[in-house]
Parts: sequence; C-alpha cells; structure tokens
Amino acid sequence: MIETVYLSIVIAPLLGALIAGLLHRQVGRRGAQWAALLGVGLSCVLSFYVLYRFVFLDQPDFNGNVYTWMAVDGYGFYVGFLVDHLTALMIAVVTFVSLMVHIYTIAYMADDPGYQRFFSYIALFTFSMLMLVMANNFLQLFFGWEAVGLVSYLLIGFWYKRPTAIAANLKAFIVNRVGDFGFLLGIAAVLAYFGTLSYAEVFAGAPIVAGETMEIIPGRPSGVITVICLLLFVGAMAKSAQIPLHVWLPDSMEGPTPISALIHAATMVTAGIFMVARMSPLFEFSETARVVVLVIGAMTASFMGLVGIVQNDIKRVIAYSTISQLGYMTVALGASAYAGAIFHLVTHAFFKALLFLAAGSVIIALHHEQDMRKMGGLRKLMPVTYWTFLIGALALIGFPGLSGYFSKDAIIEAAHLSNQHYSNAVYWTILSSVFVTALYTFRMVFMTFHGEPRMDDKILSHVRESPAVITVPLLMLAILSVIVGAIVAGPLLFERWFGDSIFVLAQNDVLTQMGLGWHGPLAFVLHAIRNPAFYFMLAGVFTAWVFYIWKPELPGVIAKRLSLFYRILVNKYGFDELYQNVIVRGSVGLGRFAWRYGDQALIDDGLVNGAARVVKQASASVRRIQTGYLFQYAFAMILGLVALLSVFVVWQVYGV
Amino acid sequence: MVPLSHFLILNAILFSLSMAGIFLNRKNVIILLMAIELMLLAVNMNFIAFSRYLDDPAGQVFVFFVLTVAAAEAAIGLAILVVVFRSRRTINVAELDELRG
Amino acid sequence: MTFEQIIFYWFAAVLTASAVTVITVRNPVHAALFLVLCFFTSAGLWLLLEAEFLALTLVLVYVGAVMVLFLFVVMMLDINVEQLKQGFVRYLPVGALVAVVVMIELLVVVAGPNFGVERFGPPVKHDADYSNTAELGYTLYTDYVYPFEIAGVILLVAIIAAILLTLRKRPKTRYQNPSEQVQVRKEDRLRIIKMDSEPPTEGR
Amino acid sequence: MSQLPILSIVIWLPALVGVLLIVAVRSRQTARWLALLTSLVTFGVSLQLYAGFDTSTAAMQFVEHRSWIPGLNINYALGIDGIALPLILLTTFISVLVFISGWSVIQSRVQQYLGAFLILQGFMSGVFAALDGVLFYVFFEGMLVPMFLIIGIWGGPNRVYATLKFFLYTFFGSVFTLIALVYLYFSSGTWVIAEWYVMPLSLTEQTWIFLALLVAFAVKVPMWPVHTWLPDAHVEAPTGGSVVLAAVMLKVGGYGFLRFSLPITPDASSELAWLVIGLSLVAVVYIGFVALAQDDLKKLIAYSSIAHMGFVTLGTFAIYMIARQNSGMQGAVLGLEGAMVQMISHGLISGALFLCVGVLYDRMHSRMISDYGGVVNTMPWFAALLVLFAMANAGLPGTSGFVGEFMVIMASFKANVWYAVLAATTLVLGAAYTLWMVKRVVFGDVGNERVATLTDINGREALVLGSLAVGVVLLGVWPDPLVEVMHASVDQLLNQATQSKLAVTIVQGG
Repeated sequence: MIETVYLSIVIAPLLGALIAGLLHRQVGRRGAQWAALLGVGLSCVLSFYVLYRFVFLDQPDFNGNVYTWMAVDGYGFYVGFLVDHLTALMIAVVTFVSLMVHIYTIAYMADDPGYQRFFSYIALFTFSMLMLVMANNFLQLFFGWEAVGLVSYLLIGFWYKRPTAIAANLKAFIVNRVGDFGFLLGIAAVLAYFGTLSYAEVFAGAPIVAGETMEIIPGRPSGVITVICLLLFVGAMAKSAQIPLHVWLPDSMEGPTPISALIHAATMVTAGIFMVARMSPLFEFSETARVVVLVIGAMTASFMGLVGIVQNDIKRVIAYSTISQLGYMTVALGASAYAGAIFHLVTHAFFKALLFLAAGSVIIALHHEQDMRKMGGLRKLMPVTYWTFLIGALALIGFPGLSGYFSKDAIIEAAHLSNQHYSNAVYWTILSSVFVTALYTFRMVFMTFHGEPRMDDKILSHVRESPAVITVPLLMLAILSVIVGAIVAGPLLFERWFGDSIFVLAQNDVLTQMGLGWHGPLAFVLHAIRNPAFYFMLAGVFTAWVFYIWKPELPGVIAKRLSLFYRILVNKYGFDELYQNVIVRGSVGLGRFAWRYGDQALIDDGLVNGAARVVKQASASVRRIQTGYLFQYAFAMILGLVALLSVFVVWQVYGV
Repeated sequence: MVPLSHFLILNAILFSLSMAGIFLNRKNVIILLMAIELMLLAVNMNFIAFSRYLDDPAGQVFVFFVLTVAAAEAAIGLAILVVVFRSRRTINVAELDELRG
Repeated sequence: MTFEQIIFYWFAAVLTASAVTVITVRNPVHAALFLVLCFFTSAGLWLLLEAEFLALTLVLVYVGAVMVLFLFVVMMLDINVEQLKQGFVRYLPVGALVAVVVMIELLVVVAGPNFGVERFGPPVKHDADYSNTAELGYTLYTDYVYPFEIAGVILLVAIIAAILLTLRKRPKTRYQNPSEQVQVRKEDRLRIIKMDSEPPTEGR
Repeated sequence: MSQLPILSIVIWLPALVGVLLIVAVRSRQTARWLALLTSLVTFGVSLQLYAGFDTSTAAMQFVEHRSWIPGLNINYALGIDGIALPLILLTTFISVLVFISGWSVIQSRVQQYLGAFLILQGFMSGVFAALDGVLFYVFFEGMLVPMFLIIGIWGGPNRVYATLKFFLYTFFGSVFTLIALVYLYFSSGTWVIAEWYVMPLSLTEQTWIFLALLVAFAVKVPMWPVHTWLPDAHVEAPTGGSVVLAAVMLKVGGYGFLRFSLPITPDASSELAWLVIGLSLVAVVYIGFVALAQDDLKKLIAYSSIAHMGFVTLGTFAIYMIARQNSGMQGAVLGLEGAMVQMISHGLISGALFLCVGVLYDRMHSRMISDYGGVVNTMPWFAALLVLFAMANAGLPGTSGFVGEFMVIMASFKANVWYAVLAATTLVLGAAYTLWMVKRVVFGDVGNERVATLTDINGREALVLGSLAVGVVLLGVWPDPLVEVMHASVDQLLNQATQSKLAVTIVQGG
C-alpha cells in the first residue's frame, strides 16, 4: 500500500509532464496546466501524507527496488526508493514549493506562448527532484542529479530567443557537468571499493572501508573514503553553487522567475546539501573531506554575500544571497551538523522561494523591470507583496523568531562548537557574514519598496497588486517562513528526528552538544539578546538604513573611496572573466590548435597526404627513367643480362 | 675435322657482333631486326652443331621451330614497321616515345 | 689442314666479316644484302654439319622470303639514312664493350674447362644413304608433332596479323563485290512505272 | 528453433534484392517500395533471432555450415552469439530507417542508391555473423564497395578526395588483417575462427598478429591517429551513408577486437593493452577538444563519434588492467559489456544525429553551424528531438548514451583511477561541444531569413527520428534486456581473453 503511495508520488508529476509536453496541442493551455498541477498536487498531498505518517505514526523506513535497471558482473543496478525521515521531509518540501510555484506560474506565465511547455518542464523537474531525493542507490541519485540539471538547462533557456538566456543555460549545464565529472568518479570509486551502489550496503560497509587506502598519485596513499567524499563533494559544489563552481547560479536568473524560485533557490541547488547529508555515514569517516567542506562553505558564504551588496538586479541579489546561504548549509555539513544543514535547507526553501516569488511579483508589476535602481516606493502600491517580501527578508537575515533565525543560528553555533580544523576562523567568517546578509537584504528591501519611486510615470501608473494566484502562494510561503523554524527546530536538530537517516560520530556530534542548552524555541528566541549574531544582524539592517534611506549618497562615496574593493565585488572576483578567458577560450583554442596542427597539419597533411606526396615525388623522379625509347629498354635488358651473366660466370667459373 | 669448340667460338663471336649491332643501330629498326636475325642465326648454328656432335636430330627440330618463329616475327615486325612509317613518316626509334612515363 | 677445316675457316671468316658489315654499314639495302651473304655462308657451314635440309631451308626461307621482304620494305619506305645513323659513334664504345664482355664470357664458358667441350668426341660418321631430311622428318612428325602443328598456327597468325596490320581501306578503290552481284534482285535494277498515255502534242 | 536459415536470409535477401534493383528495376517508386519492404522483412526476420535466442549459453546459435571452397578448407559458416546479435539487430533496424529517411531525398540514380544500401546492409550483417575467417574477410571488404560508391556517387562536392581517403585508409588496414588471417590459417590449418581461440601461439606470434589486427580495427573504429578519414567521409557522404557509416560500420572495428584480438591473442592483448588504452584516452580527450573547434555540423558529430568509440576500446582493454590489480576480475565484464552497450547506443545516437543534420541539410543545403540559429522557432518538434539526441550524445542518464559510458567509466576506475578520470572528462567535453552546437543551431532568435522559412519535420522524418528516440530512451531507462543477451557470451569471451596461451604451448612442448 505504502509502496503505491511512494510510486505515485514520483509518477504523478511525470505523467503530468508528459501530458503537458507531448500532448500540448491536444490538451491546450488549460489542459496542460491542470495536468501538471494535478500531478504535482497529488504528489504534494501524498508527500504530506507520508510526512504525517513519519512524524506521527512512526512509519518504518522503506527501502525497495522497483525494477532491475541492469544486472552485470555481479553488480546489481536498480531503480528503487528509500523513504526515511530525511526523504519524507525532503519530498514534502520539494512538492510543496513546487506546487506553490505551479500555482504562481498560472498568472506569471499567463501571456507566454510557451505556457504548456513551461508546465511540462516544471512538472518534469519535480519528477527529477523526487527521483533524486527518493533514490536508494547512487545510480538513481545520479540519474535524478543529471535530470534536474537537464530541466534546469531547459528552463534557464526557456526564453530561447534571448542570447543571454541560452548562454546562461549552456554555462549552467557545463559547470554542473564539471561537478558531475567528480560525482561520477565518486560513484565509480564507491562501486570499486564497496562493490555495490546501494546506500544501505555502502553505509553498512563504510566503517570497514574507512581503513583502506588507495594510491591515486603513486607512492602517496590516500584514504578511500576521503577520495570518495571529495569526489562526491565536487558534484555537490557544482549543484549547490559553491566556490569556485558557483558561477552558473547568478546567470541562471535569466530563466523565468518561478524557475528561479523553484530550482535555483528552493530545491535543485540544495540537492548538493541533501546529498552530502545523505552521505553522512561516509563523510563522518573522513575528517579531511569535512574540513574541505567546511572551508569551501565558509568561503562561499562570505564572499558571495559581499557580491550581493553591489548587485542592482533584484533577482541577482537574491541569487547571490542563495549562494551565500548555501555556503552556510555547507558549513553545517562540514561541522557535522547535517541536521542543521537540512533544517536550514528547509527554512531557506520557504523564505527564499518566497523572496523570489515576491520579487517576481514586483517584476511583473513593473513590466519585467528587474533593476532595483528603477524601483522604490512600492510599499504602498503592493502591500501584500511588500509584507511577504519583508517576512522573507527578515527570515533570511535571521531575525529572532522567524524560521531563518533558528536554522542559521544553529549553523553558527555548530561552527562555534565544532572542533574541526579551521572551525574557529570559519565561525568568525560566517558570523560576520550575518552582517553582510542583513546589509544586502535590507538594501534590497529599501531600494525596492521604500524611498521615492524611480520608475517611469507610465509604468508607475500601471503598478498594482498582483492577482490571487500570485499572492496566495506568497502568503502560504510567508506563513511557513514564519512558523516552520520554531516548530521543527527542536525535533529536527536536537531530538534526533532523522534517526538513522543521518549518521554522526559521537565525537563530532555538535548538535547534541548544542542540545544541552536547548530549552524550547521561545527560550532560544530570547537567547538572541546574548547572541553576537543578533547584533551583527541589527548592525547590517542599520547600515542598510543609513545608506539607502537616510543618506542615499553615501554608497557612491564609499564606492569611490574603496574603488578597488568595489570593482572586485562588481566583477564578482573575476571568476566569470577567468573562466571565459582561460577555460572556455582556452579549450576552444586548444581544440582549434589540435585540429589545425594535430589533425589537419600533422596527421592529414603530414602523414596521410605526406605519404602520398612522398610516393608521388619519388615516382616523378623515377619516371624520368621511363623515356619511352624502346631501344633504351632493350639496352637496359641487355646490360642487366650481361651484368647477371658476369656475376654468374665469375661466381661459377672462378668459384668466388 | 672441325672441333665443336670452333663452332661455338664462331657463334659466340657472331652473337656478340649482333649484340653490338643492336647498340650501334639503335635508331634504325630495320637493322635492329636484322641484328636480331643474326643473333638467331648464331643460336641456330649452335643448335645444329650440338645436334651433330651429339647425334640427336632434336636440335635440328628446334632450329626448325626457331626458323618458323623468326620468320613470323620478321613478318609481323616489318608489318608493324610499315604501319609505323605510314602514320609517322619515319622509322626513327628516337621519335617513338609513346611509352614515356 | 683438311678440306673441311679450310671450308670452315673460309666460311667463318666471310660470315664474321659480313656480320660486321651488316651492323656497321649505312645503307639498309647494303646491310640486307650482307645479311643475305651471312645466311649463305651459314648455310654452307650447316652443310658441313650435315644439316642439309635446314641449310636449304635457310636459303629458301630466309634468303628467298624473309630477306626479300626486308629489301622490299627497305625500298618501299622512304628512309632518311643520315638521320638514322646519328649517334652511331656515340654508342660505339659501349656497344663494343658489351659485345666484348659477352664474347669473353661466352668464350670463358664454352672454351673453359668447366664446360668440357673436349668430352664430345668427333661426330658420328653416317652412311652414304643417310638422309638428314628423312631423319628430321621422322623426328618432327612423331615426337614433335604437336609443336609442329602449333608452329603452323603461329605462322598462320603471323600471316593474318601482317595482312591485318598493313591493310588499308582505300575508299576510292573500285572493286567488284561478287556477293552483292549475286544477290541483286530485279527490283533493284528495274523500275516499271505506269504512265498515262498521252496524245501526241501538236508541235510534233 | 526453426529450420529456416535465418542468418542467410538476413544477409542475402537484401543483397540479392539490391542486385535486382540495380540491374532490373526501372521505376523509382517500385525501387523505393521494394527496398523498404525488403529491409522491413529483413528486420522482421532478424527479430526472430532475438526471439529465438537462448541467453543461457555462450555457444554460437542459428549456426549454418556448408563447405564453400573445400580445397582451402574454407566454409560458409554463420552463427551468432550474444555479442553479434545486438549488432545485427542494430544493422537491420538502422537500415529500415535509412530507407525511410532517404525516401525522397535522393533523386538521381535512385535504384542504384537503394541497391547499394541493400547490398551494404547484407554485407554488414554478414560480418557480424561470419564464423569463418575468409567469409568474415569477404564481408569485411565487400562492405567497402557499396559504401565507396555511395559516398563517391551521391556525395558532396569534395567526394572524390573523401572516398579515396576512406577507401585507402580502410584498405590499408585490412591488408594487415588478411596477412594475419592467412598466417593463422597456415599455422592452424583451418579458417574456423573458434579453432583459432584454442590454438597455441607464442608471444611473438601473438604480438604480430595483434598488431596486424589492431591496424585494421583501429582504422575502422576509428582510433586516434588513424581517424582523419572519418570526418571527411561523413562530411561528403549523403545522409544515409553517414548514418550507416557511423551507426554500423564503425562497430565492425569494435566487434573485431572482441571477436578476434582478445580471444586469439590474449597475451599480446594484455601486453599491449596500455597502447590501446592510451590511444582510446587520447581519442576521448584530444578528440573532445577537436570537436569543440568544429564549424561543420557533420564534422562535429563525426569527431564526437570518434570520442565515443574511444569508450568502446577503453572498455574492451581495461579488462587487462583489472586483471593486473590482483583484486579479482570483478568489473571486467562491466567493461566489455559497457563497450558493447556503447556501440549499440552510439549506433542509435550518432545515426539519429546524422539524420537530424540530414533533415536540416535537406531544407537549407548547408552544414555550417553559422548558417543556422533559432531553428526552434520554426521547427519546434525537430528541435525537441535534436535536444534529446544531443543530451543522449552528452551521456545524460536516462538515455542510452549514459549506459555505456557509465559502465566503461566504472570498469576503468577498477583498472586505474586515472583512466577513469580522463574518460570522465567526456562528461564535460561531450556536453560542451554537443550543447554548444545545439545552442548555436537550435536556440536563439531566428538567425536569418532562410531559417525563418524552415518547415517542421514531416511525418516520415518524425517516424524515423521518433523511433530512434524511443530506442534511445528505452535503452537508457531499462538496459537490462540488452545486456542480458550478452552475459553468457561475454563471460566466455572474458575467459578466453584472459586465459594465457603461452602456458598451453609449454605444456604441449614438454
């Protein structure tokens, strides 16, 4: 029975996608919309049913295969599902956000000619994401992993006429492929050393394999688990946009806003976080890998947050904020606070989807204007949007009581308590990033909703609150953004709700340590007064207020004073230029070089045609012997005969 | 009584002379053909001499065949020569270089 | 010196001398005539070797047919002798060298000890009624009958080939075609036309 | 098992009808229907092979055996095992598509074109089914002639150069094969390929035979650096020719390694595995970069073919490196079957991509990427299919392109980490060159007025591309039916390929 439910959760969005995509002419706009909506809606309802069973009915974990993908060489590759607490939570989040986005899309994409296509894509995305989170083995995980990449590719390039969009989707796919490169190698390593790809068997075998080493560089053994974890983490870095593979995420904002909310904020980008959490039984056995995770996460959290300060495109600000928040989650992973990462993932999914959708609401109200310098003063004109946006922003900066507060604070505290290498530095880094987060978030709030309107009068006169299909999802998400933290913080973080889904070695278990000071959510909120993060946050908001409301000329002055620093930030540390000029140009240049000089010059001209040329020249010189005069041929024959005869005679007669 | 070796020596001389003739008259096909006839003559005489000294008529039979073939060859060679002359108005071998590569 | 030896040396000397002349003389007609002399002397030598039939054949076939053919061709063609003799001297050394080398080699082989010419005794004396022709014919028509027939075919081929090669269609030549003459029908020659009878005109 | 000589029918029915078309059929329409019907019947008959195939045994099945040239001990012997079966099915399947796709494209000498294809189809099936060395060689060479004509007569402007290059390259290789086969015959006294598997050979002999075979098969695959004929041939070939060339003919090389090199010269294969693996990795990485630099659609796909075929040879020879690891042979079968799957999958994908190029070429008569742009605006269905095939070419999971690459990378990781690392670069490179091409051709605003006038695929093209798409997705989602037929044969092959022949020699000598 429950198997049917699990299967339906996955299949329903797929059916919706297929109907909306392949039969789009037959079913029409409404048909496609309802097909996708019903598919995802059913999936969402069932997911919450499953979550309900896990939370209240103590549902046992499910781990079963649907069919044999391939059985070779003693290896079994299956398509199968693992549903435990972690999965149950994830599918609920994914389908809920997806459903909200579906509803929102009805209005947002109403005038788009690719309406059916869009529904098909997002339903397909939901299917892929569910395959990813419900996988019970690495192969299916990789399938889902790549499938979400594919749909992300299709969706970023949804408006395929825009050159920027199709450049962004290519970039997203290729960068993700770089991650998959590591990910697939990681899977290969798992298969090679565990002999199976099934989670259960791999995790069971992890303590045994933990002692083994392999020689990647001859003579320098490295721990197998460390290698596996690092390779897998490369995949996570691309998917979850960690430095230096983050470059695709800001560009992916070329996609329609619902996509930014669904894929590039709430779900797909968290796949990496989810994956690492899922692999906690492996990561726990590699301290090196966790240090790397920790440091990368901290770098991403702080550096990308800084970039957010100088962006003017509202969606890009949110995008950089997403990267920064993903950095926080990664830090949590590195500090072994996997539950903390998942917790932040959940809360972030809600408030970031909220922010994106609210931003989308603004954008559509302003006729697809995304530049914040042409916004302002929208507070009165779009009250619902404003208030939901503000809730999202407050959740994002971790205002006490809102969901983001619990999750982010847990992460900071986890970094504080962690006894990893560099954890101290990491702690201070992410603590200071709280200030940055608050600064750019409220810069965005102030520039968009406060102050004087800076748009054309024509546009201004048309601005009005968005329709219900947009505001309802906003409100739903806003409510969740407020309450979810307080509700789930306790069980999720400190009461081991995840059970066996997440494995933490006792000596790394920072959350349990932290749980000693846990006295319920209210106490935790009150605790904020004694929390340095709180003051960092307030400072950030205050700074934003000073810069963008009180003295709006200040940012320009500071930018001029610190022009070097400013330019670095505006250029996003030059990652894009570096990749474009060195790697992309370099690859194409290398390809051209190899083709021109390797294939064409060396092999074709040198070897192939060269051989022909040598023969031709040789025969051209030899052919001069061929005079055409019969008598010369006769002479040659006679002379040859005479010569042979002479040899014979001398040899025979004189017996040389 | 002439010993066999005398015949052989004579034929060797005759053969060498005709070979020299091929070199010397390389442009004149007619004399080339004549030199070839001369060569065959030398060979034939060897056959006959051996036939005589070995008392085996087979050698003479062979000469008979050689004569047949030589006659045929001369006939066709001259016919070709005539055809060549008709088309080129010369029998100068130096101008016949169709085989040139 | 026996009579045989005198004849041999005399004929040998003439043969050698005329052979030299054949290859050196300018005029092809002279060369052909000296070649005829070669054949005659050779025929004499062959008689000495008791190959009467072949000696006569040589004279008849070669002198009578082949050399006449040569002469005929030489005279028929308008040959520029001067042009053909060019480069004669240039090739003289190499020709002479080759000739000498070949001759020395042949002599080394033939006259040297390896070949063992001396093992051959004097030729068998035949009876007076010995017929070389009969002996040759006997061998030819028994052991060598198939090669003989092939030789006949070769000659036939040579004849046809020579004719074919030199045959020239002359469009203006007038000739009778008997088969056409025989096949002729009445309709080809005679046409009977019906005409209206006309009254005599006044002018007549 | 039925008594019909199914294999002979699969080989000779198309070949004979092909001859008939060339010499006797006047009407173009008759020729088209006849060719299509023949290929359909052949495909139907070949499905009988799959239906009647016994997956539990490694023995040859559907065996036919007749004496052919008794004086030289040459037999007309046919049979298939789990390695040949999928390739024969691929051949017959692709052929049907070629006839459908070329329905109205070729207008000159239609009968001869179709006839050449039918003959080609028969010969290709013959190569995979031959059990006798001479028979194999006859088909192996015979294949070249129709392909030579197809490119040479119906090809592009530079076709003479391309055909010459194609022919000389492949001929150069096959001369060495002939020498090797003749040597094997003289040392064994038989042309039966299976007998050669058990024949003892010294390492020196094996090395020479291996190298001789390597030259031939490397050209066919094609491996770096004897690959440059392929882009030229593809560029000049008509669409159908490109499809068959990429989809089936290249597979003969990979099949040759499995059928000849590995079992006949196991020790030399082991000794020289580093060489083949090295060349395969060069093919994957170097050619990946070269593909990135192409401006010509067909060249790009051709180079991508070379890179993908690198996986075939890598998977095939990785088994020897796994054998040296001293940690059991697990993974070796994965490599071999991965190579097989990669061949089948590449057959479908590259065929599909060339057909896509054909669809574009028929409309615009240009192969240059820069002449296109924004095709999706006017040809949405086509664009959808092209993106699907491009994704498959980039090895997206859920398409057949992933399965083979996945298996080979898994196996090569067992062999050596760095093999896997280099092989896995295809994930990035493959995606880069394929999707960059897709971006420039399909996406964007309408590039020029010629693109604006394009019409979407018609029913015939949709049928062809659609059936390939179904195949690609089906194999990607559920590859088990394909690999299942291989298991027994591959297990046996692995035994033969890793059983040293040198020990046998010593036993016999002592």
